Amino acid sequence: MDDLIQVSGLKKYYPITSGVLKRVTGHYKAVDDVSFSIGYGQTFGLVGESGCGKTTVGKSILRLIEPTDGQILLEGKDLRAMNSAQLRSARKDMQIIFQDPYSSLNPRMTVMELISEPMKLHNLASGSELQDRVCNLLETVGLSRIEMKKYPHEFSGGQRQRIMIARALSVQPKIIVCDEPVSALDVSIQAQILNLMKELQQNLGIAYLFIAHGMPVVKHISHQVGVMYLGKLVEVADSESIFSNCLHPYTQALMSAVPIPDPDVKRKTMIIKGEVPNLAEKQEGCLFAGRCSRCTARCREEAPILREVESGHQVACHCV
Amino acid sequence: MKQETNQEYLLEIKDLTTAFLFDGKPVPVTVNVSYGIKKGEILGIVGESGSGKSVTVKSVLRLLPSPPSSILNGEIYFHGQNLLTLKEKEMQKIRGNKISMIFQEPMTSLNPVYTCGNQITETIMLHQHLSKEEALKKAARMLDLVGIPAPESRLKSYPHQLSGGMRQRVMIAMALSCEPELLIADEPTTALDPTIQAQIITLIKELRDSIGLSVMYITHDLAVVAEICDRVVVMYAGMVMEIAEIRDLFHAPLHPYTQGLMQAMPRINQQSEMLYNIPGMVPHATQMPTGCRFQPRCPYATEVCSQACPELVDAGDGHMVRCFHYEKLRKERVQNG
Amino acid sequence: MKYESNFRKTVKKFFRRKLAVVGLVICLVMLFVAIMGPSLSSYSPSETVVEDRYQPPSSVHLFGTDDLGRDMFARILDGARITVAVGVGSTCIALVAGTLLGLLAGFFGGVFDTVISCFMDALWAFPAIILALAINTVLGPSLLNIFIAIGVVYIPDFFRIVRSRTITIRELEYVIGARAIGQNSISILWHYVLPNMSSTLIVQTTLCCAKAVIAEASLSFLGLGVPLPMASWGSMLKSGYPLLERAPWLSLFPGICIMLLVLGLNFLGDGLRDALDVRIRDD
Amino acid sequence: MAKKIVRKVLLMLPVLFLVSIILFTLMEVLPGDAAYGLGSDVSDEYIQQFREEHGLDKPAYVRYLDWVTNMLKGDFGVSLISGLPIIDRIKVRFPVTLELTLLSMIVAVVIAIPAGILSAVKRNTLPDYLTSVLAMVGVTIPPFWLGMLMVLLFSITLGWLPASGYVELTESVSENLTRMIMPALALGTQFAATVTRQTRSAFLETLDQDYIVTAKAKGLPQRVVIWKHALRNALIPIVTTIGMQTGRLFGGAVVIETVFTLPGIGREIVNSILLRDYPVVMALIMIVAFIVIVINTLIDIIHGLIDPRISQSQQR
Repeated sequence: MDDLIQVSGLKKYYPITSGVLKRVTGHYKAVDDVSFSIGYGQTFGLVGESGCGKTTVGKSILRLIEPTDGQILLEGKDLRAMNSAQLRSARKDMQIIFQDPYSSLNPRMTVMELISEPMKLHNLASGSELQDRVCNLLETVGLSRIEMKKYPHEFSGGQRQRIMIARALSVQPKIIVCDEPVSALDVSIQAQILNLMKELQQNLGIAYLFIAHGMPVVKHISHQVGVMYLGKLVEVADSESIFSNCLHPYTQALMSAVPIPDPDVKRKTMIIKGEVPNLAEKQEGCLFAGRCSRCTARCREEAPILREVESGHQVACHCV
Repeated sequence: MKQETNQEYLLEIKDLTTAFLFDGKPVPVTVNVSYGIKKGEILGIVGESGSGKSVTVKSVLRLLPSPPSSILNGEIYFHGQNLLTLKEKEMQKIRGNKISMIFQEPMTSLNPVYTCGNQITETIMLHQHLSKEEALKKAARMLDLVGIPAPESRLKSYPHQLSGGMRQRVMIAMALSCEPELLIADEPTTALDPTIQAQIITLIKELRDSIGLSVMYITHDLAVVAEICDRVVVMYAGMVMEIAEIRDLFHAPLHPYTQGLMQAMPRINQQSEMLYNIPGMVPHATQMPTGCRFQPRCPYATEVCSQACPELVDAGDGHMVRCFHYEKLRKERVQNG
Repeated sequence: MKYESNFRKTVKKFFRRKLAVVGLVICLVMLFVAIMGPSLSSYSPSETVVEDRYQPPSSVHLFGTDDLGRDMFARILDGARITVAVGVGSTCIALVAGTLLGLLAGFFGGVFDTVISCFMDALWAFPAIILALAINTVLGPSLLNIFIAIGVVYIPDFFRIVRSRTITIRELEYVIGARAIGQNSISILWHYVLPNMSSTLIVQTTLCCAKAVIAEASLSFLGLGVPLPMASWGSMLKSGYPLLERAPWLSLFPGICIMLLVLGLNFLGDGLRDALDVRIRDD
Repeated sequence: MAKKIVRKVLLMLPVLFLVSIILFTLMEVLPGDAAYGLGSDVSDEYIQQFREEHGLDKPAYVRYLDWVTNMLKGDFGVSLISGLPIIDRIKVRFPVTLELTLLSMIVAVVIAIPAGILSAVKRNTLPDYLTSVLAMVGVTIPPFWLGMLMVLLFSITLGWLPASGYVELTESVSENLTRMIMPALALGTQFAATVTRQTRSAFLETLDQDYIVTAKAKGLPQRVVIWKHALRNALIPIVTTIGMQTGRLFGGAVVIETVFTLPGIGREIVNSILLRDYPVVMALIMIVAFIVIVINTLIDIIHGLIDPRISQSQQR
């Protein structure tokens, strides 16, 4: 019972239809058998390229997308078994912030309304107490209480992301799912938000599921990192060893693609050859096999499963 | 301040001030921007949103719609010709032929209703007066050059049938099809995944080496700059803040903004608890601070910074910087080793 | 709804457009006339003066007199009431029904959406006037039935716009975020989806009003509009048309009034479209 | 592509079914049936006989099924008033309406699309203002009133054109056209104005797209940028508008045919409603709705031809 969230065998399939009558002819496996867990006050980083299913994982955990299969335990309680009333109260413990700060806040609500809404909904505060709490939250995320009457469009991207964080914090969640929270921000603003998130974690003990496509950012903020490729987790390790000792060929390619801000370091970029397989078709073997330099006959026939190769380091590859 | 154009440069921008309409009034978004690019060089233009980096290069090809934009001041010399005074007809002979451009969004930059082949051959037939068959052959060669497998069949593809990386390659093939002297790349990899970004960067470097192309590479990512560029122009709030050779910039940045940007980046090869952060945010074009434009966010700012705007000066070896206190930064660095 | 902070910006933008202001003025004048009616004239719209038949426009009878010697100006003032009422009333019906169905279909999707959408496609397939004719015949002649007949015709217009906007907004992150904090669907529809399409609705309502005015005029012109003795501008055109050669003013003035009202509504709609366009205004 | 077309055509069926249901229900709830329209001076036996003869005594669903199956066989029933087969009347009336709508459509499209493009390309210049004002007037003027004004000017005042009547095309082309030109213009003006406005805004939107900047950056002359790169993309929303407006055209035809006393389908519908000749009303409205649905389906198919993204199977 030491984990806050335990995800096992999470699947999300979308039916593929074809023909005049739109018969279901197959499934698009957006997320296929993903398992991981997040401890209290920990950050689990989820990296992968666009279309790898990382956002679907994030939303499925909150049941914002209904998973096809799998188990999601929040402090031992099965979220998928909950009815809508139970789920509503469970949502107090889980919040989400999004990538695009421009579309993630209702443009017709003031900052006060935005931040107080979750608290009102869960009957956490009312009247002047509500007002005080909103002020405190604004201060916590580095905004002043004068901003309370303003609307989202009067703020810059970074400030909006702060409002979003304050809104998420208002119900004192145990975990926040962060879906690319800094990808749309400028470098200098990105650093401010990352620092804020780290501070909040230290002070409040919140856990994060941090979803991003940029390796450096994920590595900076996460304790543990999971790498996704085409709906599957291919490698999970703590953030230090994923950088210094990554084992999966895809992770290695991903790492080598990260530009290093030092003109004297000449990295060797591993260029991934070959086409991304079409997930709409039935796939045999390892999904990365067609693009992998170390591919063997076994890789083409048998899909590797995620297994522990070192303490706390899991890889899904036959060659490791 | 008018002088002879610098012979060293293939293209030179001088004192370019471009304005946009805000509430009906023209407000400058770039102020007295001056820099040049040498033959065979990859010049990086770095800055955050609102720095005016993209506006400047679009002014070079005169691609900004007017209104709302207008060029208030400045010259852009290409082979001794001022592009800003050319007739539209003459400008058309330069665009896509001598200078070409690729854009940030490969998804929307290709016309969805025509095949890639159609769009590439169109340029070739226009500028090189080749027949349809010859143009198709050349287009296939170009696709091959940018690393697209099975080029003949790809020519018949529509843009929506290609992935983002492929589309950007098609854009590059199209841009290079008339052997231009200069390629302007406006955030060409920002919308792409890291592994695709690495491929495109490698491709551009190879092209520079193999066909001696000059590239103006616009990006907000200093790490990408370190990968690909020979020289860098750092812009902030519509002004050039620093111009330096790549090593000088990374080892000895002289502008507090450049220094801040470098420290604010999370690095994959370093572990740090907290990142340095530049306080505040980029000012809007209509609300520029007095004096130095970076002064409200600058840790080195003094009285003088809010009173006057510093000039872009040579701090030695062609390292240009726009700051009153660059000597102080240099000294600090020497002290810290 | 919460416009307060955007309000001034929008108003400023609106008033910067001359045509929009012209449209607003026309609409306000028409509304005023419709409310005040014949009391603005010294003549009665129904008083027949046999010796004053077929008087051309003059200082005595501003818009002339008709075949029964009634003052056309007074009649037009009287007709404004009917025309404006039909325009507003039927638009309200279309607005409420179309929006409600569109919201539900777009938000919940599924079988409900398929059925309603198909039904709306079917309604859409009837040319407007013909459908209104048919409904009006079924319901029988009365003012309320004209509201309904024309209102039903324009339900698909609202339905389509609201449904597609709802589908767009439904996928926006702030709506997903609202579900993440535990908001229920009704609350999301009311507080998140509806307010964010209000500008679209306002514009569409204005333009629909213009269409309804023309539809009413057409129906009345065919003799299937408002029942006698009520007279809208459309039915005045009907009675004026056979006398086109003898007394063209009987056909001119009601027509000009209809066109003016429709023009005003269109100017207003276009002005609002520009002023409210969130995409342009935001950042 | 073929599959998509088949699918589109099949999708017409449920809509057609619903149209027939709506229509039948509307006629069903009408106060009194056709026998009611015979007047009060006929005997009860006659009414009874009349009802049996026309199957009015059968339950509603049986009559619905009869109606639909007969229609599928091409039998639209007989008029209650004249006792003649409706199909004969359709054969006479339909060409008139078809000529009227086609004529106004052609006039409109030929003028509207170039005008819209001109307006967009020369934005904020005199030609743009002129086009925009004309288009606005065209949108706001009630078509039947425009017809009346034309009659007043060209027939009554100038005496150039006949105000009413119809001469068949096969009889005399010139006579036919002199009688059709005013109705076609009156009907087509609103259509043309709407298409002009849509063309203008679609073009402005297209000219804002990234690929237009790309085309300019390639050094293409303005002419190629507009006629090659912008036109085909802008056509997509324009075609939609044309499709939607066609439905309105048929509605407008009802009124215009009354103004110019043309013996078309529209006037026939109005007359039949007034005479409570419901089989005729139902048959005619069904045909008009069918045409509108077919046109909308055609528009969908044309979309696929213009836009390769629609016609080819989606790839992820």
